[in-house]
Amino acid sequence: MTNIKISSASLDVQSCIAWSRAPEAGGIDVFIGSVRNMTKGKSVVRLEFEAYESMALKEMEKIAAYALTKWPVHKILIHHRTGVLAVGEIPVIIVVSAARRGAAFEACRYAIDTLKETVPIWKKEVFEDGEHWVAAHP
Amino acid sequence: MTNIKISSASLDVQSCIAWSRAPEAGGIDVFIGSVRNMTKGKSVVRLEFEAYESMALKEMEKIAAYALTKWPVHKILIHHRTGVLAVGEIPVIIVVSAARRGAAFEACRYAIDTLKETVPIWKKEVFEDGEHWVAAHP
Amino acid sequence: MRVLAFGIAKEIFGGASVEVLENTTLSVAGLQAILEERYPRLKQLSSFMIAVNGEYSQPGTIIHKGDEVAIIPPVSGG
Amino acid sequence: MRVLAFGIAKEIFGGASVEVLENTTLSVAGLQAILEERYPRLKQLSSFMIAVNGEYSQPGTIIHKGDEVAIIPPVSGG
Repeated sequence: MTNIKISSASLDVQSCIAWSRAPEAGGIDVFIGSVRNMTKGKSVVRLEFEAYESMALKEMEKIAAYALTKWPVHKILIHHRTGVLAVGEIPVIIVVSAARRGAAFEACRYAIDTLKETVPIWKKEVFEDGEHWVAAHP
Repeated sequence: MTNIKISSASLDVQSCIAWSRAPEAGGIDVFIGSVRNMTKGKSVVRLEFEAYESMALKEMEKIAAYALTKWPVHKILIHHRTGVLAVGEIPVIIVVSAARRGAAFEACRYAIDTLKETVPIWKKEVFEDGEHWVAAHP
Repeated sequence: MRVLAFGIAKEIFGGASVEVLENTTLSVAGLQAILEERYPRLKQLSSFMIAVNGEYSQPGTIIHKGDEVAIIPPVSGG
Repeated sequence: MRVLAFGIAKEIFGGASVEVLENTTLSVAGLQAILEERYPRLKQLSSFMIAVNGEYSQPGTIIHKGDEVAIIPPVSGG
């Protein structure tokens, strides 16, 4: 079972975890991204996330579908935030439930690693003295 | 920073995650154990957890302390439940926050794997037609 | 043809999309050449992809009338 | 000396602890031999450890008066 969402509203960790629970799940691994106050030694004021939403949802669905075939996992949830985020806010949450913990950990790690490589979402870091799109330039 | 607890009361995922958050944390990995309805094809009625509490707390503290030296992680929380747990209840929760996700995943995985090897806590599985202490016999 | 832009590509284009005139059948590689000529800053990016109908495309992919085409600069979600 | 028991060891001992008479200085290995003789079911366990003052011990560890001693059958937390 998959649960994919892109939202400009705050992500709710509690309800994401609640969705993933099941009597046949022995382990749940949760990854929560959080906006850091520093990047490469510079203070971050805020982040701005933009998504090519229709394509991003398709790519997130592909990640979840692949994880379900590759590991014995029951449920996988991938939610990503868009818009302006302050330090400490949550850009992404991934929840994977499985009968055994190894599959939950591996599928969760796969999902966040792949999301960062393939899902068309972009992050602008805003500092006191400027801003830039992450990864845009060499 | 570490947060170690053994409790006969329900573990509260929300407050565990809230404790781990910090402006310098970019990634949080959470492992939630959950009582499964089946083990080796048999229906589980309930689990009973017993701890050698003073020693278990020391062993859990060792796991957290080692993780803090081995990986660049900010905070690690390990809470374990004791007593009678029904299917779907949470025996264990581990939360690790770190600047970067790799460290959070690795330290969290290390913590649950090591907990299951070294921490003196015992689980009795109760079925419809009997019960047994897990791992006691070959 | 309308080409959607996101992230830094939106800044390079000066808007969320640009129009490209199709005189002939256009491949993804052909579209890329046209865009790089018109917006040389695209060449300074680490890389960029072109998506057709919400899927990553190959250079040889032919773009058909009505396809949704988008410039995908290096992604940085999560 | 009082030896604490947990999990299946509590069932084997028929209680949360047993008393072992110390006639002489006792090592962990010595205590193990005494317990296995008195409670042969201990030998059917996958393994068991003896903790002294809340730490896993070695067979040669000497048990002193007042030490907290416990039987640790195979753990199964988490």
